[in-house]
Order: sequence, then structure tokens, then C-alpha cells
Amino acid sequence: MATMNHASQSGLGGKLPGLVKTLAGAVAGATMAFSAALHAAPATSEVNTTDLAVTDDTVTVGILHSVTGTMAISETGSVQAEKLAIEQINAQGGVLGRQIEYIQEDGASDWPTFAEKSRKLLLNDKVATVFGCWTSASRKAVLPVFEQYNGMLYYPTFYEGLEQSPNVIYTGQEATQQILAGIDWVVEEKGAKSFYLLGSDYIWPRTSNKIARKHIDKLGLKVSGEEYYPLGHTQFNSVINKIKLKKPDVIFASVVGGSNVAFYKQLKAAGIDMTDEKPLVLTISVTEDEILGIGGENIDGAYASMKYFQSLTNQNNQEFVKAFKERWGDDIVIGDVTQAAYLGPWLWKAAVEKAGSFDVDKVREASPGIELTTAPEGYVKIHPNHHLWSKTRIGRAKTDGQYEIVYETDELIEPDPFPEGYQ
Amino acid sequence: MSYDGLRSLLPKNDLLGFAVLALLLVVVLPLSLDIFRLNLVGKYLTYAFVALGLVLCWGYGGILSLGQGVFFGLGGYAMAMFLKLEASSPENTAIQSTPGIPDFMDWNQITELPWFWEPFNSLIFTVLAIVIIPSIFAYIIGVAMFKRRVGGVYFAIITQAVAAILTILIIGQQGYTGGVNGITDLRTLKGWDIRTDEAKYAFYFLCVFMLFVCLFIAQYVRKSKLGRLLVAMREMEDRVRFSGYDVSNFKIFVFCLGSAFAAIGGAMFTLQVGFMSPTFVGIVPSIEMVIFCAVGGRLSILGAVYGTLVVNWAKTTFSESFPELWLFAMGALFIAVVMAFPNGLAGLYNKYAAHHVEKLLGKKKGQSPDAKATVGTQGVAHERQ
Amino acid sequence: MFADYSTSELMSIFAMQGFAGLILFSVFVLMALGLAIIFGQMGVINMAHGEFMILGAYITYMTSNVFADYMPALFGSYFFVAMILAFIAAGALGMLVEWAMIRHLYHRPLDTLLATWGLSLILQQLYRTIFGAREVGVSLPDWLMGSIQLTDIVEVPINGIFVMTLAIGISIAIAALMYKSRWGIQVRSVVQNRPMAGAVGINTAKVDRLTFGLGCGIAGVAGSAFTMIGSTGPTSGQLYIVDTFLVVVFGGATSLLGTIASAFTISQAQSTMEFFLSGSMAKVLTLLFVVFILMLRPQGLFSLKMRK
Amino acid sequence: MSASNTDFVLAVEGLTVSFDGFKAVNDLSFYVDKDEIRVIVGPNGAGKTTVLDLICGRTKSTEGSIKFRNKELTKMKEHQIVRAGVGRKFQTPSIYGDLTVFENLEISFPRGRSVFGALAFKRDAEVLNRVSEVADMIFLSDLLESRADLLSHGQKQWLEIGMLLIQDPELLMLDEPVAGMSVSERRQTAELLRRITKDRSVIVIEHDMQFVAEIADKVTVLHQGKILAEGSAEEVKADPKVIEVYLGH
Repeated sequence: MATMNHASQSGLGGKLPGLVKTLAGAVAGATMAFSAALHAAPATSEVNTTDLAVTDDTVTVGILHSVTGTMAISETGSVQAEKLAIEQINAQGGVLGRQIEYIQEDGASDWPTFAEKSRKLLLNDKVATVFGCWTSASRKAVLPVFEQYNGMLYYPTFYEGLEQSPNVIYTGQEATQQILAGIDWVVEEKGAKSFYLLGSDYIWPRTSNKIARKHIDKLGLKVSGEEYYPLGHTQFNSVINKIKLKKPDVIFASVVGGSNVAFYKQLKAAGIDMTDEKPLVLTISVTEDEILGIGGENIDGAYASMKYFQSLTNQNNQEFVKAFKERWGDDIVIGDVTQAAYLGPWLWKAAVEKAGSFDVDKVREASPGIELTTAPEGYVKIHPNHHLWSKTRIGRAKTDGQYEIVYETDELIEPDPFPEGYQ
Repeated sequence: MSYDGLRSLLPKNDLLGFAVLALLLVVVLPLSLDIFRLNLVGKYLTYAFVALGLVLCWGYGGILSLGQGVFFGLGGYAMAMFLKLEASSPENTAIQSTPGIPDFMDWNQITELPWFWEPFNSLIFTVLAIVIIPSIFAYIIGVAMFKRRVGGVYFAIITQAVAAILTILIIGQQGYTGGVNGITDLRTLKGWDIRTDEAKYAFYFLCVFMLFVCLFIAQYVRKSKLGRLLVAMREMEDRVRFSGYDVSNFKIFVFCLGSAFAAIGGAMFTLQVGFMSPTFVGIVPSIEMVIFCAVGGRLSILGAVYGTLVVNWAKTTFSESFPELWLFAMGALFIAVVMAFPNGLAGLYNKYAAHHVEKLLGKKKGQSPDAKATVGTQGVAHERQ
Repeated sequence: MFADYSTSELMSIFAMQGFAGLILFSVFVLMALGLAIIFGQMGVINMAHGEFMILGAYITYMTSNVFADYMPALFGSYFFVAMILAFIAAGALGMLVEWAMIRHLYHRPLDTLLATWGLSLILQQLYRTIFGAREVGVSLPDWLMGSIQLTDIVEVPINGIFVMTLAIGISIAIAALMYKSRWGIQVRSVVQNRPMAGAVGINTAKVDRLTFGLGCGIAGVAGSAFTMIGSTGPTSGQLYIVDTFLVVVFGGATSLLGTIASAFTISQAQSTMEFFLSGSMAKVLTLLFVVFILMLRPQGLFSLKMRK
Repeated sequence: MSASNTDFVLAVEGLTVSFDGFKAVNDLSFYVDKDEIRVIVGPNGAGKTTVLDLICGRTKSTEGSIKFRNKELTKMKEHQIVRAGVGRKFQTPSIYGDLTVFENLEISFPRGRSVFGALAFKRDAEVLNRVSEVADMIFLSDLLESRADLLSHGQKQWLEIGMLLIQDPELLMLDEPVAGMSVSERRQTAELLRRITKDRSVIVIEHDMQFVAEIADKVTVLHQGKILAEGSAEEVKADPKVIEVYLGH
């Protein structure tokens, strides 16, 4: 029963996301009834042997992001994506015949609060899985909790790597997946010879730049400067002068948050026209979300290395973007992390159905090899190291706040959270 | 003689207060809460150490520090460094390029344990460091500021800057400090798993015990002549000076004491929560801790504990149900406690409940002068610039 | 680090670095002036200063949208309208806050600090509710973008010049207001002797309210100007608060000249160190330098010696 | 002149202080004998209070020396000056309103003045006796348990005087001790002053010439930071320069 269920459900999962939106709500109800009737949901005792919050009709999951505090800016998109995915899954009949209900907790941009709330979700609410966290610090704070209570976390953000937990599925890219192909591309296509590495001062930019530096060294090219500014720094004129002095071919930027806005505005004001590509700006931290704050005209001409851009033209993505806008408003934009967050519930659904159980151990066992052909970014697959195989794409920022995709790796890139030779 | 009562450390009123708090923390809460909630209470109580220190510094001494997070952080980091070293045994870290050092150092190409980490292999050193390092740091700041009569608003802003500096330093020197992620993934204390429920219970009671130790110290200070001198200084600093006292020494002392309390709280935090991060060092948590103290009543040492518990409990429940409204509630609380209830919970208790309680106890006696002082003072500190 | 460069290149870079320092200086002056008036003249610590700035920024954002939608032809000049509106809105809010909160707390400066911190939390959440958690992008008229090319290498950003002009203009206006106008005399007399000022017929309550409103209004203008160089989001105000306070305290809090001198010292120290060191270290050293000087000279750079 | 310094309790020589160029006290010299009651008079702004501030260390001098029993005070901190034996009462009563009268006096009792001394301070018989002795002297025996801010203005003045007496200073400086007092309080205060000025030198700032004549051994008239006249009350009253300053123009 469980296996049959898996086969048919994942088959449905393969085609439906697009359909649901076009057929809209009326059909959704029918679909639900239909799927429930077709395969009566397996007994709760079968699919839940670990006392999770699963009833005959529902399964409860947790959403844990910051909706207040400084990180709310970034995490809002992820919350929206996760909710959309859950709604779509429910419209298709849910997971193992059960509707997904979610409990949303606020991490309040405060790492211990994340730890506290994750403990609450796992211990008190007994959620089957959690979609959440954004910063590395919040993930590091909740990690021991998930490992201790054996929960499962779907973590959406591109991050520095150096981690591989049995209790986390990393739906964003680890650093090498984002950086190496990006640098290769500017070297090959643009003939870049020298790089200026600039980031906010915390672990992700530092680790990313470390990897970038090693890679640049390997290619026999030059790093002409490496610099970090405190989070929230707003004055970049001095570093811009240094850049003018050093004349690097590429500014490799991993500035985040409010600093981002200040940096690009000041760069532009200082007379560095990014469309001239002298120097060329390659960023790994500016998604469409950030451009909203920066203003398209201020970043026009910069390149970003990501796995997803809203402007991807494949069928999956067009449907995803449409559904997202229908659900959350027309003027909303979708960035890399938002898409990765959207994958979370779908990957979990697929793993649960493959395992035929909500039990975390079984879901974990089932996860490696799970494929998603309906991902907006295209095809993804879970690696045994719990990261995703995905492509790297380079986009060129336009004044309308979107990226024009100029390059895409041919193959999926294997995730390598502990890259040999880059540490 | 009515002074006999004052002479003892705990006059009846205070004894009752201590007993009720002890009953609540030692019996009622552990019996009525599951381990998750109890652990949360334990976490809140670690902030109560800071609030308690602020009662002495701010309520009594008139010194408002907006950088108590610095001391909380120093204590917490000292504890975390010890635990991290234990968790980073060569066996545990065999996959690293340099086994035997904390993981974040390995990620940052540090191949040798930095010298200032070495002593933290010793638990005794760590325990001493938790109290002594923050006290020395507070002493340096105190001497620099109070000997030059910097006080009030200036002191508040400078401590705020110190908090900002330390945060940037910790985040920037991630190879040595764990950076923005902090020191995470702490596992054992002398081989004993600190993540089990059993350990959580043990740490909760340790935390309560330490809190009472600090409460008794605070009570002793309050009841000593030093306590009265602080009240006197806040009101008429020049008079104290012209009575032959070196006013700055008293401020330095009380600031160091408050900082030591905060540091003990930080260490208890690390033990119970299992990690330490620079977010506690910064300005925002430091100011939040001031509000815990203000809600409890800035002149009441027991109020500090209740204030901390109440605000945090409200924060947790409120943010579980209405996360987006929480900031409104918190902001309103700040304003209300300043404008409407400057003496906080303790003030409300003294105004509305205290005499009922006394009646219940069948006690008929004028309030001790000390209690009156607490009721009457609006906590309006005299700030000199 | 300079071995590879010709003298003229170096000169140009130093010239540009000088401009960078001046721009930073202007930013500090704009941030600090409003606070200096409120803190220096009234002794009130306004922790919500950053939020008043962000109010100005949001006003600018809305004004730009209105102009873009309804008066695209006049878009080039919207910025001036926005600054005036920002001044009015922030000033009005400031007066409201003074009336509702601050005036009850004049004798308790540390308490104003806590109450205004509470206010800042409320304002942040209010912005988040109204404008969303994300930062908003404020589009600038074309003439404010780009830079003026002085030599091959030396380029000066136009918005930098704009900020500088604004800082100078506002400083002069404030100085004139404080030291030349009748109202300024009233403010200063209230500062020095409140009961006496009241006794000679000055409406001290009104002076207080206007002073507070003026300080907040200037914060609003500063926030409006900062949309050119920084971000506009619910929590962006927090980015400025520590720097702002340090500038004011370092300057000695009582004199506008002190604030300006202090902004100059700190900005030059920071921008020089930023050039020779890495960004984070520069920030730490700047803050340490300021704290160290304050420990040696707690009354700040400039302070009036007064008979106690 | 300076050779005979040792005979004086207080020797002030060439004392000058300027605030941003304004010389509030200008090259001032005077000497106070043992057990002498010296009254300083002068119009407003003459620098009377500033002189007291300079002696007790509240204001730092620009130039000159202040020797108290041959010890230079200008380099000492306030609390050291107090411990050396100088007590000072302020113009407005400065007492601790939140504490009781007893506690006000107890805090002023000269023991346990260091941090740890204060922590270890015990309220023993010596303290209790001394407090009640002083309380008697200042007419406040019945009010020991009252909060100090409930006292009348005159009682507050007395309390502050009591807080000085309990330290048994060798030089007592009183800034307008009877200002704002009722007639009967004034009488009591004069009596109190006469009693407490035995065995110690006293500097009093006062306006009331009748009161001055009653208590003063010697009067110093200050004008614009300088000494205008010095001598007995009678002599000073008769001095034409003094009359000019007070009545002239």
C-alpha cells in the first residue's frame, strides 16, 4: 500500500503544480476528494511510529523564520514560498492523504530565539518537519536541537558549506556550487585577471572569499584586495577609492543586508558604471529581493552567480512565478533563496511518500536520490550528503530589477560541502 | 530597639519575599512545567542575574549601563570556551585538517590553539575567569569613567559604544571567537552530556542556587552602610563626597559587582542553552535587560527576578500567538514602565498588595525606614554630566 | 602598497579620499545635528532618532512614487519637495512625541532614553506593517546620479556634493536660528535657566516642543538625504544610532560647533583608517579611539566651562 | 608673613580662579586663627561661595595656595580634604531625603569610609551614642526615625550642621546657615553656632549684619573677588569703602 501510494502520488506531484494554478480552487477541492477516495490514506499508526503530530487527516509541520527584526527583510520571501508550496500540496491532496497544517514561529532575528522556538516545535508541537532558518548563525543555533530531538530541517539559503547534518536538508547551494562556476565564467568569457574580494564581516563571506581566493590562485590569477566591513556598515567610499586605485578586473562582492544598498548606490555615484564592466561586478549576495531595496538603476550591469533567477523561461518556472504572484501580489519578486525555500515542502513530500512514513529516520533514509522534475530551477536531486545537485547560472542585472540569464552550466554541479583543497 | 531588626540581613518582609521566590523556583515551577518550559525559565533566570546587577548599579547607584551584555557575554564566552575545548577532543574532530581544535578555527585555517584559549582547558581557571575577567574589565571602565566623574547619560552612551566595539571584534575575529555564529555545538562537561533532560534539571537548579547566592550578596550590600551610601549618593552626591567618601570607589565597586553578576548569568546561559553568540553582547539585548530591571522595579532585587520572568514569559507567549504585534507590545511596555509605573512591579506590589499581605500575617508595625525609602523613591537618579 | 603608482595617481587618490572623508563628515553632521539640538539643548536622549530619520526616508519614497505616477515631468525636482515634507512630517511627529511623552520626563534623562527606545520599537514595527519588511528602493532623479569628472581619475559623486551642501546649509541655518533669531535666544535662555526664562514670559513648554520638533525635523531631512547613499527599511535607522550618539557625545553635547568638530575628527579618522586598514578593523579602531579620548576628556571636545 | 603660617589653622595666599577669563576670586589672601569665627560678607557675586568651594576642593584654583594646618589643600581631592578636618555646609540644605535622620547622621559618622569599610560597618554602641548626642545638639532627638525630606527647612539646615558636627572637623565652613529661617529658628541657630564653635575654627558666609555682629570674631568683606576690608564687625561697618560698595553708586 505504502509503495503504491508513493508511486502514484509522486507521479501526480510530477505534473500537478502547473495544473493546480490553472484549474484554481474549484478543482482543488475536487482533486482532494478524488485523491482521498482513490487511495484511502494509510493508517496513522503505520505512518507515524514516533509520536509526531499526525492525525488521520492532517500532518503538522513547522515554519521557523524571522518575521520581526533585521532579518525579516530577507526571510519574508522564504515564508511566502513555503506557505505557497504547502497550499499547493494540500490542493493536490496533501501528503499520504493528509492535509499539511503548519505552525509558524518567529525567530525574531535572534539566534537563541530560533533555538528556543525549534525546541518548542519539535518537543511541544511534535511537528513532522520544519522549514526554516535563513542565516548560518540561526542554523548553527538550532542544529544541536534538531540533532538531539531528531527533527528534520529544510534549510533554504545558499551558505558557506562546512556542514553536513543528518537532520538537515540543504535546499540552497553550498559555497562551491555558487562560486567556482561563476569565477570560471568571468575568467573564460570576460578575460578577468584580477579580483577584489569584498564582503560583510561574518562567516559566509569570509568562507566564500576563501574558496574564491583558492580557486583564483589555482587559475594562476591575482587577488588584488580582500576586505570586510561590519554588518550594517553604510559608508563605502574609502573602499571604492581603493578599488579605483587597484583597478581590479572583477569586484567579487558578498556584501549583505542594508550594507548592500549603500554599497551599490555609492559605487554607482562614484562614477563606476557597471555596464562598462570596468571593473566587472560579480556578486553572490544580490538576488531579485535585494534589488528591490537597491533600485535596479543602481545595479544595472552587475553579474550575479546563483542557481535560480526569476527570469528563467522554463515551463516550471513560468507556472511557479505566476502562482506566486497570484498568491502574494503582482509586484512581488522571487529570488534564489525564495525558490530554494519553495523546494523544501516538495522535497519533503517526495521523501515522505517514498518512505511511506512521516518518521524522521525513514524520511532521512529515503531522501538521498529524491528527484524533483518540477522545480522552478529545473531538475534537482538530493545528494547523499543532503545537499542538492543543481546548476549554476550567471545573470546580468537590468534596470527593471530582473536578471538576464547569460550563462548556465551544462551539467548539474555536485554539492561538495567540504571541498578538498579549498580549506 | 528597632535597629535590631535592621541589623539582621533579612527582616521579616524580605524573608517572606525570599521564601516565596524560593518556593516558586525550587518547588512550584519544576513540578508544574515540563522540561522544555523549565529550561526556558532557566534561560530567563540567567537574564535575571543581569537585571539584579542593574538594580544595584542603576536603581541604587544611579549608574545606567547600556552595555551589560558585554559582561554577560564575557561570562558566557568563558564557559563556552571551556565546553568547546572539551567538545573538540582529537577523536571528535578527527575529520578536521587540524584535529583537536574547535571546528570554526579549523575552517579559518588556524592550525594551533591560540594562547588565550589554552587556560580554558582547566575548569577551575574557567570558573575563576567567569567572575574575574569581567570584573577586571568593569574595573578598568569604572576607574576610567567614575574617577573623572563621567556619569549619567555619558556613561550610558560610552558603555553602549563598548558593546558595539566588542560585538564587531567578536564577529570580525571569527577564527578565534566563532564569529557571528558564536560558539556552538557544546556537548559535555567533564564527560557528562549537558544536552540530556537530567542535565537540564541539574543546570536549572544550579542556576537557581547561583541566583540566590547573588540575591543574598545583593541583599547584604543593600542592607549594609554601602547600600545606604548608594541611596545617599544618588540623591546628593556632593554631600557624600563632603562627608569624606571617595564617591567614585563606591560606583566602581557596584559596577564591578553588577558585572560579575551578569557574567555568572552568562555562564549559566551557556550551560543551559548550549551555545553562546555575539548577539548577547550587543546593544539591543543590553537595553532589553535594562527593561527587565525596570519592569521589576529598579529598586527591588526580587523585582528584578520577577520582572525578567514576566517580560520573557510575555515575549514567548505573545510571540507564539502574534509575532508581528510583539514589538508593539514591547515598545508600549517600555513607555508604560517609564511613564506610568517607574517603580515597576515592586512599586505596584508595595502600593496595592503589601499591606494586605501584612494584614494576613497579622503583623502590626510601622514599615521599616528602609522599606519606606523603597516605596517613596521615584528612582529618579541624579545625573551629572 | 603605493610602490606601483605614479605620483599623479597617488595625488588623485588622496584627493578622492579627502572627498570621501568630507562626505562621511557631512553624513555625520546631518545625522548628529538633530540629536545635538535635542540632547545638547534639552538633555533628552532620543533613542528613536534613527527612526525619525527613516520616517524622512519613507516620506521621500512615497513622494517619489507620487511624482513618478502623477507628475513625471517634474520628477527631477521631487527631491526638494520630499525633503520639505520629510521635515514637516518628522517635526510634527516629534512635537507629538514631546507632548505625549518627553515633557513628563525632563527631570529624568535616563528615563527618556528608555521611553524613546520603546518608541523606536513601535515605529519600526509600524514601518514594517505599513511598508513591509523588505527595504524599499527610492529612485533618484537623474541629475543626482553619477559623478563629476575633475581629472582622469578624480571623480566626485554628485550625491556626495549634494549631501555636503545640505550639511553646510543646515548647519548655517541652525547656527543662525540659534544665535541670531529671537527664538534661538529663547531656547538658550530656557536651557540655562528654566524658571527664570519662564518668569520673564517665555513659554518654556512651547519652546521645548518646538526645539524637539526641530531636532526631529532635521533628522527627517537627513533621512531623506540618506536615501541617496543608504538603505530604507524598517530597521535601517538602527544602523546609524551608535555613530550618531558618539559624534554628539564626543563633541561635548552643548555646542553645535563641538558637534561639527567632532563629526570632522571622527570621519577623518575613520576614512583614513579605512583606507589603510581593513573595514572592520577601521571601525573598531575608530570607536576605540573615540572611547579612549572620552575617557581622557569626558566632557567631550568642546564644552563650556561653567561655574557650578 | 609666610614664615608665621604655622600659627594659623587656615592660610590662603594669592588665591585666584578664573572662569573663561572672568576672575571670580582674584589674588586673595587671608588667615584664620585657631578657634576664630570668621565671617565673610560681601554683595552678590563677590566670590564668597567660590572661596568656600576652593577651600573644600569643589573648584580647582588657577593660582595660589590654601594651607590647612600647613597642609596644601589645592592638590587634594574633596574627600581627602574632609578627612583632613574641613567640614562644609552648603547654602541650600543638602541632606539625603530618602534616608531617616538617623541614617543621615550615621552616614556622616567618620568610620567605614572605604568600600569594604562600608560593607563591614556595624552599628555599634559608639555610633548610637554619638548620633544621639549630636541629635540632641541639633534639636532633632525626637525625629530620628523620620525621613529627612519631611523635615522643615530650618530642621534640614540643622541636620546638615549635625552631619558636619558628627565628623568633628577642625575647620567648619557654613554658607548662609540662617537663610530662610524663622525668627525663633534663627535664635536657636545662633545659640547652636555659639555652642559648636568652641574648640574649632569657623568660616561663615552671612548677609545679616546683626547676626554677623553677634557671632563674628573678625569680618572679611569681599568685593569683586578681592578683599575690600578686614577687621572687627565695628571696624568694617565704619569703613568708607564698604559703605561705598553697599550703599554707593
